Amino acid sequence: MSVGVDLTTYVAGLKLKHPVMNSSGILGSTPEHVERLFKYGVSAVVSKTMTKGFRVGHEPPIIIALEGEGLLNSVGLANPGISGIPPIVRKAKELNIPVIVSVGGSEVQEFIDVASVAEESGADAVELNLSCPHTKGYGIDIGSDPNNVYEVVKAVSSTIKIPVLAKLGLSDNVVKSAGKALEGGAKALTLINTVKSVAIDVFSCKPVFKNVYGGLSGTPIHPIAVRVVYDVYKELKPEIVGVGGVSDWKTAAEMILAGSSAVQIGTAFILKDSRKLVHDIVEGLKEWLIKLGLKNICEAIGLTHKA
Amino acid sequence: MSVGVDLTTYVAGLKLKHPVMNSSGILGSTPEHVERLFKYGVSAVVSKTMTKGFRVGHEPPIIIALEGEGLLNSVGLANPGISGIPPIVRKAKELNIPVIVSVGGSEVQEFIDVASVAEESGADAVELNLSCPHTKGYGIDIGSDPNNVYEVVKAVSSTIKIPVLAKLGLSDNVVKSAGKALEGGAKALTLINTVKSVAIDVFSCKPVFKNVYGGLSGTPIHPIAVRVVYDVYKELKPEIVGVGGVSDWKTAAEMILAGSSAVQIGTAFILKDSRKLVHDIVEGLKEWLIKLGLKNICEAIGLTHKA
Amino acid sequence: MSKVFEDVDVAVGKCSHITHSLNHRASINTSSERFHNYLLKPAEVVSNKRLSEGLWRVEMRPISRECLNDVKPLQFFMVWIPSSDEIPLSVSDLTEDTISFIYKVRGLGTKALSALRPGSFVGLKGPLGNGFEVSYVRPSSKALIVAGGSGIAPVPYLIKKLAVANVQADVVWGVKSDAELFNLREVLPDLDVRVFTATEDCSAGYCGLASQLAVELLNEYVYSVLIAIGPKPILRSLCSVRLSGGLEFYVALEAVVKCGLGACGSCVLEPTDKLLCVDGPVFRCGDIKEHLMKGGN
Amino acid sequence: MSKVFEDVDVAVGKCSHITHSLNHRASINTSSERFHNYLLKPAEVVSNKRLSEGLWRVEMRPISRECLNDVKPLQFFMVWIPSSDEIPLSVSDLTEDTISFIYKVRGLGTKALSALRPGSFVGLKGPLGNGFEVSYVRPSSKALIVAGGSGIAPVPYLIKKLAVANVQADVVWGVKSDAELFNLREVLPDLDVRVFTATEDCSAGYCGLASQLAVELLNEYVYSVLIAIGPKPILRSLCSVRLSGGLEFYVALEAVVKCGLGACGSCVLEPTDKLLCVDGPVFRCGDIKEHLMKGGN
Ligand SMILES: Cc1cc2nc3c(=O)[nH]c(=O)nc-3n(C[C@H](O)[C@H](O)[C@H](O)COP(=O)(O)OP(=O)(O)OC[C@H]3O[C@@H](n4cnc5c(N)ncnc54)[C@H](O)[C@@H]3O)c2cc1C
Ligand SMILES: Cc1cc2nc3c(=O)[nH]c(=O)nc-3n(C[C@H](O)[C@H](O)[C@H](O)COP(=O)(O)OP(=O)(O)OC[C@H]3O[C@@H](n4cnc5c(N)ncnc54)[C@H](O)[C@@H]3O)c2cc1C
Ligand SMILES: Cc1cc2nc3c(=O)[nH]c(=O)nc-3n(C[C@H](O)[C@H](O)[C@H](O)COP(=O)(O)O)c2cc1C
Ligand SMILES: Cc1cc2nc3c(=O)[nH]c(=O)nc-3n(C[C@H](O)[C@H](O)[C@H](O)COP(=O)(O)O)c2cc1C
Ligand code: FES
Ligand code: FES
Repeated sequence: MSVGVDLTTYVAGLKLKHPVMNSSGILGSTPEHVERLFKYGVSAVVSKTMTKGFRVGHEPPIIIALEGEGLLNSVGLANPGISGIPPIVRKAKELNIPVIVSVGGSEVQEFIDVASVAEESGADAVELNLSCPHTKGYGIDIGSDPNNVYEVVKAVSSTIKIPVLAKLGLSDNVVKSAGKALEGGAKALTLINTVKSVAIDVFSCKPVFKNVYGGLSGTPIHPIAVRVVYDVYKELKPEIVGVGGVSDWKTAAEMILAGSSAVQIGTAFILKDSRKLVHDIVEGLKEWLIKLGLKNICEAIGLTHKA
Repeated sequence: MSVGVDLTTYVAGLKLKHPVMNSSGILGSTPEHVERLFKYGVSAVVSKTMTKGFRVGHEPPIIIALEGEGLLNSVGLANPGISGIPPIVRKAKELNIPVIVSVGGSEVQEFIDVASVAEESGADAVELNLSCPHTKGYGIDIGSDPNNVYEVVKAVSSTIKIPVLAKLGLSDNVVKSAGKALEGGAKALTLINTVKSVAIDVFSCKPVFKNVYGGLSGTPIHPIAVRVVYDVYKELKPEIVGVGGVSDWKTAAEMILAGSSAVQIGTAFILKDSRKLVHDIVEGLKEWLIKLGLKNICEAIGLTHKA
Repeated sequence: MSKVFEDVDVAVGKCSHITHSLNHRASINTSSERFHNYLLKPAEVVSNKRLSEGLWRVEMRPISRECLNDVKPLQFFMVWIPSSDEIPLSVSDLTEDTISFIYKVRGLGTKALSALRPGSFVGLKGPLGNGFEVSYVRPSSKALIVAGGSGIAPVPYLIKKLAVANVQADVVWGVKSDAELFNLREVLPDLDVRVFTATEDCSAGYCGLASQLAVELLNEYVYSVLIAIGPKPILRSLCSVRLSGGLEFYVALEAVVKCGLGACGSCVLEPTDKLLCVDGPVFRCGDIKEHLMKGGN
Repeated sequence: MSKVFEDVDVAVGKCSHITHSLNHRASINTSSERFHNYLLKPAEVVSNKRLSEGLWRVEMRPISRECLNDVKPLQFFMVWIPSSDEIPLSVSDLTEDTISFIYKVRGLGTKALSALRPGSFVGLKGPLGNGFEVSYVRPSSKALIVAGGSGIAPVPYLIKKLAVANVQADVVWGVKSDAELFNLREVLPDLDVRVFTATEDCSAGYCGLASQLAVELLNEYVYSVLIAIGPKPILRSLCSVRLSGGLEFYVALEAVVKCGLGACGSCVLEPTDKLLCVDGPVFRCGDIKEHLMKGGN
């Protein structure tokens, strides 16, 4: 039935056989994780955000589910550090799947150092995490200031040759930050990260996370993420990877119509059957394109702005 | 069982027999609406946001439900204008229930004019809507700039004598805006409004709202709202009315622990059985206080910060 | 006039189990069911045809069939016509996988709807409101349905459901002029139903108002229930009819429905605090008398 | 050693229906069920007592009973101790409205747990992981359970569930020294079960390792299934036992579980890509051999 429909898409110069990747932070810290993500059927593997040194992250609880099909996480950027990058990239190469290394840092030099290791290891691209909402100094603090965004993206883009994606979160200035990221040399934008939130247990009267803050993800943030993608695409027409509450072909299609060239999935891999999810989305997108009378997914990217 | 537990709470000098009000925009435009809200069991009635002139609002669709127990609305501040205020206040007086008139405007003078009518009509307080996310020039555009917030609140507070509440929405500067509102004379803060979002229909490829943007409310925004209440309380310890995804006693309790002296409910009145909701929350809160060994709700306000 | 209403009230009092059931109907079973009804569900237009002057019929196939379960007669959907409007329309008919609406072209929304070709997509929010619970009508009895103008829209599905409950229906359909009429059997091929038409300009059928013809039928035949759908004046005058015996009077009202969810208050039935979109559109006469007695359309 | 595993694989091949069922078990029925398991559910501590040197038992009453439905033996909960930690603990027993855990005080989390008084509140996330499906064990057969140290924690509930399925259990419980032992009948008053204890320091019961004692029993009696719970070395050596006949070997592993939801990857069972928290903690020996063969604890 879906013969002749082409889901091939392009992001930051990478050719992807379909638009569905994992989002950073869902596994992605070890070669075994990469293998598992590969089995989930993603078109590219995105690593956990890597910082220069090993980070143990926050103490558990690190993730809780919330009513409304959401997750709240306060993982605290636990990651193996740069020494973890080469084994991941090697495994991806072995599996013949594009790999994007997510890069974190608390200052410009750290971003450069980690991104350089990614490049040396053979990563296909890096995604700069400028938007983690629950790790002080490592995320949204940077991303909500357009000038910081420019500085980091510019510094990394001028140091490495592989494509740079900038991952931004919800902020008043997100469209401005997006513009600055592109100006700084980002080939594509990943939108959005989790949204800063708090959960309190009403019996112990304590915040659930020791660190108090968590990042909200999944279905609850989907309409917010679509809004950010819509606004950034409308203003700047860049290549966008849409993230936030993608959990089926419909939510993926919505992201694509709003302006995404590809999508990433985090929460749905946890709350749904991760082994079927990508397959179901890919098949659903094919049938959808047929229903719309389109031959390939590229025609659907940003279509809402054109109609 | 719940004998001896006291739910009386105080907001901006108003004494409320329990902490549950409706939020602005759920009915509240006519005396009949007030009567209905009264039957829902709220401790105070909050009017629909009133502007100086009558506003027809956006064309339908104006509200849709979204996966994750949320609503998206783009009502566009439809309201009868200032002539609608006296009948509402009169009806509330007749029913012997405190009434807070929500005041909207696109410039300082409009806020002053509407608030003055509310005062003259006998309203118990006004709530300045500085945070509507889907009506250009009427909301979040004002509220995300702390200086604008100060200007509007100050102007209204110096003109009228009844207490002024400032309703703020999610923005990078919400804590700063909160501080400015208090500085400007607000007696309490209402936090938060809906969150700017977009929904796209994947078959017609069109945004669901003609106006594109809608405000997300209900369960999806609850952890975000709790975060804002938590942050503002932590920084400023003001009186707060917590709004956003309150749908049962637990979500109400979470708001209270985070720092709310009262809560407002919008979406849950629509998605749940509106005639039972307040009663169930009030009873649930009583049992909860007993379980915690507290005698009155005031002891629970902001408790998470104290423990 | 209030006396008449009181009589109706008394008649109602006799069937207190029905009154109770009605109140019960007012609350949708579960909030998750309600929630599902409130989602915007895509549907594809299958056909869209003119039936008579001003009246059209559109048939749609929802992408997912779920929203077609448990639809009661006189419930409605908010029909979203992308880029133009969202309007309330009563369910006119249901099949396994399609839903039909009969509508009168009035303004922008209905005009845009009439312009949709097969293959177009719309969005459906519903079923909304309280429908008419046919199971509360005494089996083997007869129902009189009185429709004014486009009030005919929900009648086919209502008759169908009454027939399933073993209640036979007579229909009075009143219009201004015969150009508005179409053959009800076109949309109702299989049903055994008597249709009495009335035109105000005497161009066809009974010469006069639907309500007048209805009163004549009420005097002639025995009905257990009367259901009137249409402009407020028709409903008002029928609710004032004074009859002995156990006849139950129901009316299906219209109002400005903007959200359909009980939020915006546009559909409030002044001077009551009832909301048409969640408490209606069907009411027992006695429950809505203050509203009917208040003039206007 | 790999030869041994292959033999086990062959034995498994004979029961391909079981293999299939096992795989099937790996997917939780519906995503909404999964979702509910992942919510943090408040519970009140009912009692919290020391059983022996280092081992404690805590009983909790969840505010809502729902999370106690359909808990399988060897499933676990993430137990949140407010302001201190969240740790994985296997279900030790269930009543109508309470859940118990047996735990060894090791570090901060378990220390904080042991300090909780009745009336304190905790949060429970679960049931998580795949449990042991007792219905797949041949009724009227016998099971051998081998527990090392705090591996005894899930044994009471496992025995209880096996008994319901008409499977009788023998338990081998190995500890370093008799101070760790407590009388299993304290927590299992009603069950007919034989408990064989082994101490490494020969201070009580069998003198030696639990795995050695288990092998002796396997030679002496006929069992249809062996379930080993405890430190990796015990599991590794039991999985290497070579036996003829249809004996099924299961092991319940431990790993660092930080999220319990398959997100963080901390519990990956290297060098495989299996995650203990969603694919385990119970596995058939043959399915996890690469991990067991890799050294370490
Ligand atoms: C619960 C409910 C069920 C309904 N079911 C049906 C149905 O099955 N078939 C059908 O044809 N109509 C039905 N209606 C009426 C229908 O919703 C309106 O005709 C429609 O909304 C008009 O939309 P529009 O954009 O075309 O007209 P607008 O541009 O909104 O209005 C155009 C003109 O029509 C007038 N108008 C608007 N609504 C009505 C009305 N309800 N009655 C009389 N005049 C009106 C306006 O005052 C205006 O003059 C129903 C209404 C309700 C509340
Ligand atoms: C699925 C699963 C089920 C479990 N069920 C039980 C149970 O029912 N009863 C029980 O007592 N324990 C059980 N455990 C182990 C238990 O989770 C740990 O003992 C606990 O997390 C330790 O937390 P802590 O904060 O006290 O110690 P930490 O401060 O985390 O660690 C203290 C010391 O103990 C060591 N340690 C930590 N975890 C383990 C472990 N699993 N085994 C051996 N040493 C460890 C650490 O390396 C460290 O040296 C289970 C583990 C898993 C994965
Ligand atoms: C458990 C978890 C860990 C995450 N870790 C990271 C991370 O390391 N780096 C990052 O850029 N985003 C991280 N995120 C955010 C996701 O990549 C994604 O932006 C967000 O979850 C929204 O997508 P979703 O709704 O599909 O989950 C994490 C999200 C979750 C749920
Ligand atoms: C249909 C609708 C209309 C609203 N109209 C207004 C309004 O006029 N003024 C205002 O301040 N907030 C308005 N709001 C926002 C609510 O008052 C409230 O801040 C928000 O919905 C979050 O609360 P909830 O999750 O309980 O709905 C509206 C919300 C909804 C859903
Ligand atoms: S149409 Fe909005 S309340 Fe009825
Ligand atoms: S504990 Fe996080 S994936 Fe298993």
